[in-house]
Amino acid sequence: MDFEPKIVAFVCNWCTYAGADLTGTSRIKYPVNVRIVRFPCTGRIDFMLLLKAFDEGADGIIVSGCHPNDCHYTSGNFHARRRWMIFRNLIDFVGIDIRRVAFSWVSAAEGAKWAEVVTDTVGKIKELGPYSEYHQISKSFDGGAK
Amino acid sequence: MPLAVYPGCSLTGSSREYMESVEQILKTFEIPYTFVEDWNCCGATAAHNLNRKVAEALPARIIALAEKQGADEILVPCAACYNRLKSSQKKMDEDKVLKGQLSEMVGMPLDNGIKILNVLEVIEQSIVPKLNEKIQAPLNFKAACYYGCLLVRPGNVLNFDREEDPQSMDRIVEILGATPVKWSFKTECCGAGFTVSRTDIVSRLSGDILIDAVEHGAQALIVACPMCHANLDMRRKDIEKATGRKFDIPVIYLTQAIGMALGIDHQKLGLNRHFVPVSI
Amino acid sequence: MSESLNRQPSLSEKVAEITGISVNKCYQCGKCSAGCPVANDMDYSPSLIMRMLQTDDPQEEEKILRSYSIWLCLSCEMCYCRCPMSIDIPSIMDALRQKAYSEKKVNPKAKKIIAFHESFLDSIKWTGRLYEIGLVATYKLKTLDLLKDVELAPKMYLKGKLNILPEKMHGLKNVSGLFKKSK
Amino acid sequence: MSRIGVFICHCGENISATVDCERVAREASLMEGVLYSIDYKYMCSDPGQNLIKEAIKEHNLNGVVVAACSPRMHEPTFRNACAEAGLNPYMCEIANLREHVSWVHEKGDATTQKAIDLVRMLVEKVKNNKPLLPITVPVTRRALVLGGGIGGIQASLDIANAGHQVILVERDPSIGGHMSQLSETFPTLDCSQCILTPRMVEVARHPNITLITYAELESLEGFIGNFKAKIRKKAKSIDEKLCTGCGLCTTKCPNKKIPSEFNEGLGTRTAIYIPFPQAVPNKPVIDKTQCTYYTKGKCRLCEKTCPAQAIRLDQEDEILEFDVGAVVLATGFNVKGTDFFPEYGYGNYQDVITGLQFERLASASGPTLGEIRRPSDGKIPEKIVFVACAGSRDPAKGIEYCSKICCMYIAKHAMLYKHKVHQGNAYVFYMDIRAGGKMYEEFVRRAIEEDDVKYIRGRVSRIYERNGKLIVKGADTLMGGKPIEIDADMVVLATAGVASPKAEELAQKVHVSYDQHNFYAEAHPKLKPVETNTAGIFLAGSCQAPKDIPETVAMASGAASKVIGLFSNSELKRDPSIAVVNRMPPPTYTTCVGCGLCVTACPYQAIQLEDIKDRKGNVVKRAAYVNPGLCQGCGTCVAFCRSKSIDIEGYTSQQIVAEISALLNDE
Ligand SMILES: Cc1cc2nc3c(=O)[nH]c(=O)nc-3n(C[C@H](O)[C@H](O)[C@H](O)COP(=O)(O)OP(=O)(O)OC[C@H]3O[C@@H](n4cnc5c(N)ncnc54)[C@H](O)[C@@H]3O)c2cc1C
Ligand SMILES: Cc1cc2nc3c(=O)[nH]c(=O)nc-3n(C[C@H](O)[C@H](O)[C@H](O)COP(=O)(O)OP(=O)(O)OC[C@H]3O[C@@H](n4cnc5c(N)ncnc54)[C@H](O)[C@@H]3O)c2cc1C
Ligand code: SF4
Ligand code: SF4
Ligand code: SF4
Ligand code: SF4
Ligand code: SF4
Ligand code: SF4
Ligand code: SF4
Ligand code: SF4
Repeated sequence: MDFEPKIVAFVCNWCTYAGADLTGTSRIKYPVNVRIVRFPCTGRIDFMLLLKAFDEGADGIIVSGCHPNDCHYTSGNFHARRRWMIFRNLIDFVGIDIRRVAFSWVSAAEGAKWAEVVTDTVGKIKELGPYSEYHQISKSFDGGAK
Repeated sequence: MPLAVYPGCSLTGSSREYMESVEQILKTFEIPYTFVEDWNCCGATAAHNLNRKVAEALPARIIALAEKQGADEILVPCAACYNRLKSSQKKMDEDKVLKGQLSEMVGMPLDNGIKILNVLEVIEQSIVPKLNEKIQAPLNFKAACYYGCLLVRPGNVLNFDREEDPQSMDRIVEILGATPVKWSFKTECCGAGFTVSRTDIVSRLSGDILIDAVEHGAQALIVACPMCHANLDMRRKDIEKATGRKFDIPVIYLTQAIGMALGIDHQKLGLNRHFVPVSI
Repeated sequence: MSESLNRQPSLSEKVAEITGISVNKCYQCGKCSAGCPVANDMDYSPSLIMRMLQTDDPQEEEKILRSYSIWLCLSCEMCYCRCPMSIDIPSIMDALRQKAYSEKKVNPKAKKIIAFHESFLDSIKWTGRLYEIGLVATYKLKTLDLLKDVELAPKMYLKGKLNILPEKMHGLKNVSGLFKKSK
Repeated sequence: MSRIGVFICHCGENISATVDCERVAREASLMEGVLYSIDYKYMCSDPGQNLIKEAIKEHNLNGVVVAACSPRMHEPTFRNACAEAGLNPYMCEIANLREHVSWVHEKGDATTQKAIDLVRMLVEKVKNNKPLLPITVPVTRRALVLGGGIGGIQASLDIANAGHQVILVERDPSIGGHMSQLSETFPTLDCSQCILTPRMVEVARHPNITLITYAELESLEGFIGNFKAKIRKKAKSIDEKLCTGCGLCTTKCPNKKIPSEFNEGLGTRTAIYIPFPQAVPNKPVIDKTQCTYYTKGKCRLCEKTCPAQAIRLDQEDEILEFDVGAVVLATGFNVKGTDFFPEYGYGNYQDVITGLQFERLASASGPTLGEIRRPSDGKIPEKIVFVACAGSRDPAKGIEYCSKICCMYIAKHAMLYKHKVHQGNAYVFYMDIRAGGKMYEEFVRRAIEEDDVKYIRGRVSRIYERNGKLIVKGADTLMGGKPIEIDADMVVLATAGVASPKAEELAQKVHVSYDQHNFYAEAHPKLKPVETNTAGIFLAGSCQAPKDIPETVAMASGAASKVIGLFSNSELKRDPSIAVVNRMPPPTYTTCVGCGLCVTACPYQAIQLEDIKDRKGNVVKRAAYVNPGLCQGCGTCVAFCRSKSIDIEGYTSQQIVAEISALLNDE
């Protein structure tokens, strides 16, 4: 059977969630593999939640919010972006495959873009295969933490 | 380390009185100096008009020579040379690859850290503080300080004085006893390097400068650039022809003016070499 | 599509490559032309040259290279100093002149100006410094303007402003070498 | 124990055509904690809603998941239904089976599986939900308006006319702002004073407005609905109650040569002065920096002269305190001087003036009584040059933005000049004419076509004086950049409109953001133009960016209506989705270590560190406190907190982790 990756999307309520709604109202199709978790703002997205998702068996993650300057909360997505830079290094450092985390901006008017982001990510993760290495890595840093 | 002096071509040729007066005042104020040995021409406008690399290489060689002599500071009295040297230095600062290439071309190491000073900076630094006590014969005329282009522009390369209404020369002239006039052509171009090839343009532009100076009551023009001097002094006949006006206003190098106030013999200052007699 | 991919770099792109200056920043305010001491003598004013560069039109580019304007520019830096967008026109003019010169597209009216520059550079090449009599002699040969300034030289000589013989320098080879290396 | 009900909607066939709704309902009923599960054709219809209400009552449900369309569509509908059935509305969650499933995927097993996953995810979330109550904050129905230009005047009048108290604070001795300095106004050329003065008077007389002039904000504390403002009322050195405004004192003051601010330095005033005849209040102040008594210790002439014995030379600044519920910033703008521009003479030439100075020359109340006379010798200029964008749109020496109002006032100035000096010549050097507004383009065209103002497209390179004329060197770019020289008698520079002096200081005091030019930042450039990032603080007029009078007034009324809206209830209800720090009462338990990271992260300044004391009053630790009035629930603080001590109600880590686990462990 073909590998069907599990992808979790962390999106903000104001832009990307609404954008994904528009994908629906426009009846644009995309792969079924993605599940959306709604956040008030990308600024809320704690990157430990990313680890949690991988830990629970996600093969890929999408993080998406408003375009810079359009953030409903004025600076939330800048925080997300800045923290993303730090976490990127951190994720890299602990050995997580950065290619498995897609970061994008999808506005409430970009229904088609959302479909594109999902399609691209699913395609990419399919190529990468199941994220089976994660548990080995996580064991190693659980050990380190203790 | 003694100050290195780069005379440049004009100051050993058609503008030698400028060099003579520079040396006179350096001596009077006991500022030790040596010439940059075996110096070459800076390339002036001609080089950067026709050949980019040469335009950078010629000043680079001068900088390298001065550094080889161990100097930390180099005085460049000619405004045109000063402008070329500063601009090359800045380019090398911004482009390390270029610096490497130029160092190789001139066959000398190039640190590019030397401080390039124009005559006003040296005067402000080392002479102004002691100037008052040495003045013997205060100047007693109205002077229009003419800075021209190359001493003040472009501001982001040279930035030592207000671009549009520079003051440093006026301040010095005031100490000498003269009255600097407020006038409008302090930084207009005199025609610069077109003195031979487009004498008509030089006559027109230099003429405008003379007119404005005279109309603001100036009795002498004070300059710090051999090109300006050449155009305003040696080209006086052409200017008079072009403007249909007679001008007897002399054009004096700032260093000559200082020398005059110090009571130095006019001959020693090279004032006798001017085409327009200095009789004030 | 392929046409735009394969197209020759425009003159403005070449200028940008040499000088690092983008003409796109120019918003055609005309302030450079307003303050340029020789704008009235030019065939195209400095701001018009900037506009012509912006068009990326080969015909306009040809006109620029063959213009008198680029040779008339005195490098007085007035335009640069006042341009609200800080565009270094004098450097652009340098690049244009060098291009026109190397491509032999020099405006015939600019012959004298170029002759002077050439004579000047020759003098440096042969003596390392500016040898004024040599310069004037070469210039006159190049322009055949034999009568120009005949009365000036004797007067200069009398005032002690002319060296009859060129000054000697040791590193002449080194200096002449710079010209070869930068060919 | 969770007692959850799950309600699956078909949406006609919108959902059921691709998702097997019955199977979803079946699977849901097997989920742990789910007591009741059903599918139905139209959940949002009345029968659908009743289904939910009855189930809640019948099964005593303590959680509800509706699997239907986007929560952005019907979340309020279903939460209301729950509330009506007696369940806390925040115990209801929506699974989006339509926009995120049926409309974007093909019919099939995987699609139904996804629907089941989403339902499970929300079931797990609801298990972790807590009943929440809307937050209420009391509202003090009194507004503070800072700045008494036309913006502040309009906002004050609107709020006061709606029946609320207004404290209007003006820095200068009189209200009126820049509009009081203008001669006539575009695009109608009506007299500025004539339309402004009645409003100034109305402000002073309005029973709901407390006008405090010659005063500034000292400090502002608190949050929306509950600010505490301290106002420093500078000593005017007169007793305002006794003073009748007769002006006798000003005629006797020996210091007569002080440049008048109102006349932009083109006229003079005395040390004790009323800034202009129509000033409100029409009573003098003593300028302590200029008065001989304050600088040298003697004089007191005014004191002797005053028939009302109103002079108080020993008066001191007063600090006044007010509770206010909202603040309107209307502190306006400023214009650059002529010394801003080196090539235009560093301010050396008397006859090179600013646009605002020209207004004073053209104003009937001005130093020349409305005749256009040049400052140097009082001659009527025969040739006048207006220079547009003198400092604006100039990254090299000025500012990069367009000042917006100058194109229009230049056209106005040129017209006024031509109307007054018929034989005169008016030239305008411009780059672009920006006349976007009702009747604006027509106004500019009138200047060109009817009044023969010569517009030349090009920037001026230089201005210098020769033989009593100002030589203006420009270029005509429509003629290929041809240099143009005009020997003018007077030059008017349309200098840049910039932020009011010390604007950034005020912004810091009240915690609103400002841009790199010190103009105040609106909360959203399109949709929240009068709000700031700080709830309860609003913007009116040119403190936000240069703007003309109509725009200023529109914005002021907008800000006022926001304030009136806020004041329409005595309490403020807010969505309870806000941050809380995990604290438990006493002795206080919290994992917060007081690091303050959240304080710096919060874009709304909603978090403070506060001391936690034991019963004896000793400080035991410092911990974060979220002000529910300010928090907007963005959650940025949560992501920043390393000790996981702060969380967002409705989006707690626990809830989200539960969702993630439920999603991924479907087997
Ligand atoms: C030369 C010129 C001509 C113009 N002509 C026209 C025209 O014809 N038509 C037109 O529609 N518009 C015109 N305008 C624009 C008009 O002036 C403005 O739109 C208007 O003045 C803006 O009003 P405001 O209340 O926002 O600001 P302002 O008029 O600047 O008023 C702000 C007030 O706040 C006060 N203040 C500042 N800081 C503080 C503080 N910290 N605390 C308390 N008070 C403070 C100031 O003292 C001032 O009284 C012109 C502008 C200029 C410069
Ligand atoms: C091509 C274009 C691009 C634009 N781009 C931007 C941009 O990038 N940024 C920007 O800020 N602005 C932009 N705008 C401007 C923006 O569209 C308008 O500012 C905005 O739409 C104005 O909103 P409105 O509510 O005033 O009018 P409208 O959007 O016109 O809404 C009026 C509504 O009233 C209804 N209506 C009309 N008559 C009646 C009646 N008698 N009874 C009941 N209802 C009626 C109409 O059906 C309509 O729904 C753009 C405009 C255009 C044309
Ligand atoms: S001054 Fe600068 S921006 Fe203006 S036209 Fe000239 S080059 Fe362009
Ligand atoms: S540098 Fe050249 S183009 Fe620029 S102002 Fe001077 S002469 Fe004109
Ligand atoms: S609740 Fe939503 S999905 Fe269900 S019928 Fe109504 S609109 Fe359609
Ligand atoms: S202070 Fe006295 S003199 Fe002055 S205006 Fe008031 S009442 Fe008149
Ligand atoms: S005390 Fe001051 S204000 Fe009063 S008259 Fe004297 S100088 Fe003027
Ligand atoms: S409004 Fe007109 S004059 Fe003012 S800055 Fe903008 S374009 Fe220039
Ligand atoms: S949720 Fe946002 S607004 Fe509220 S305290 Fe946290 S960071 Fe500030
Ligand atoms: S809530 Fe967290 S981030 Fe804020 S002060 Fe406490 S420990 Fe620090």
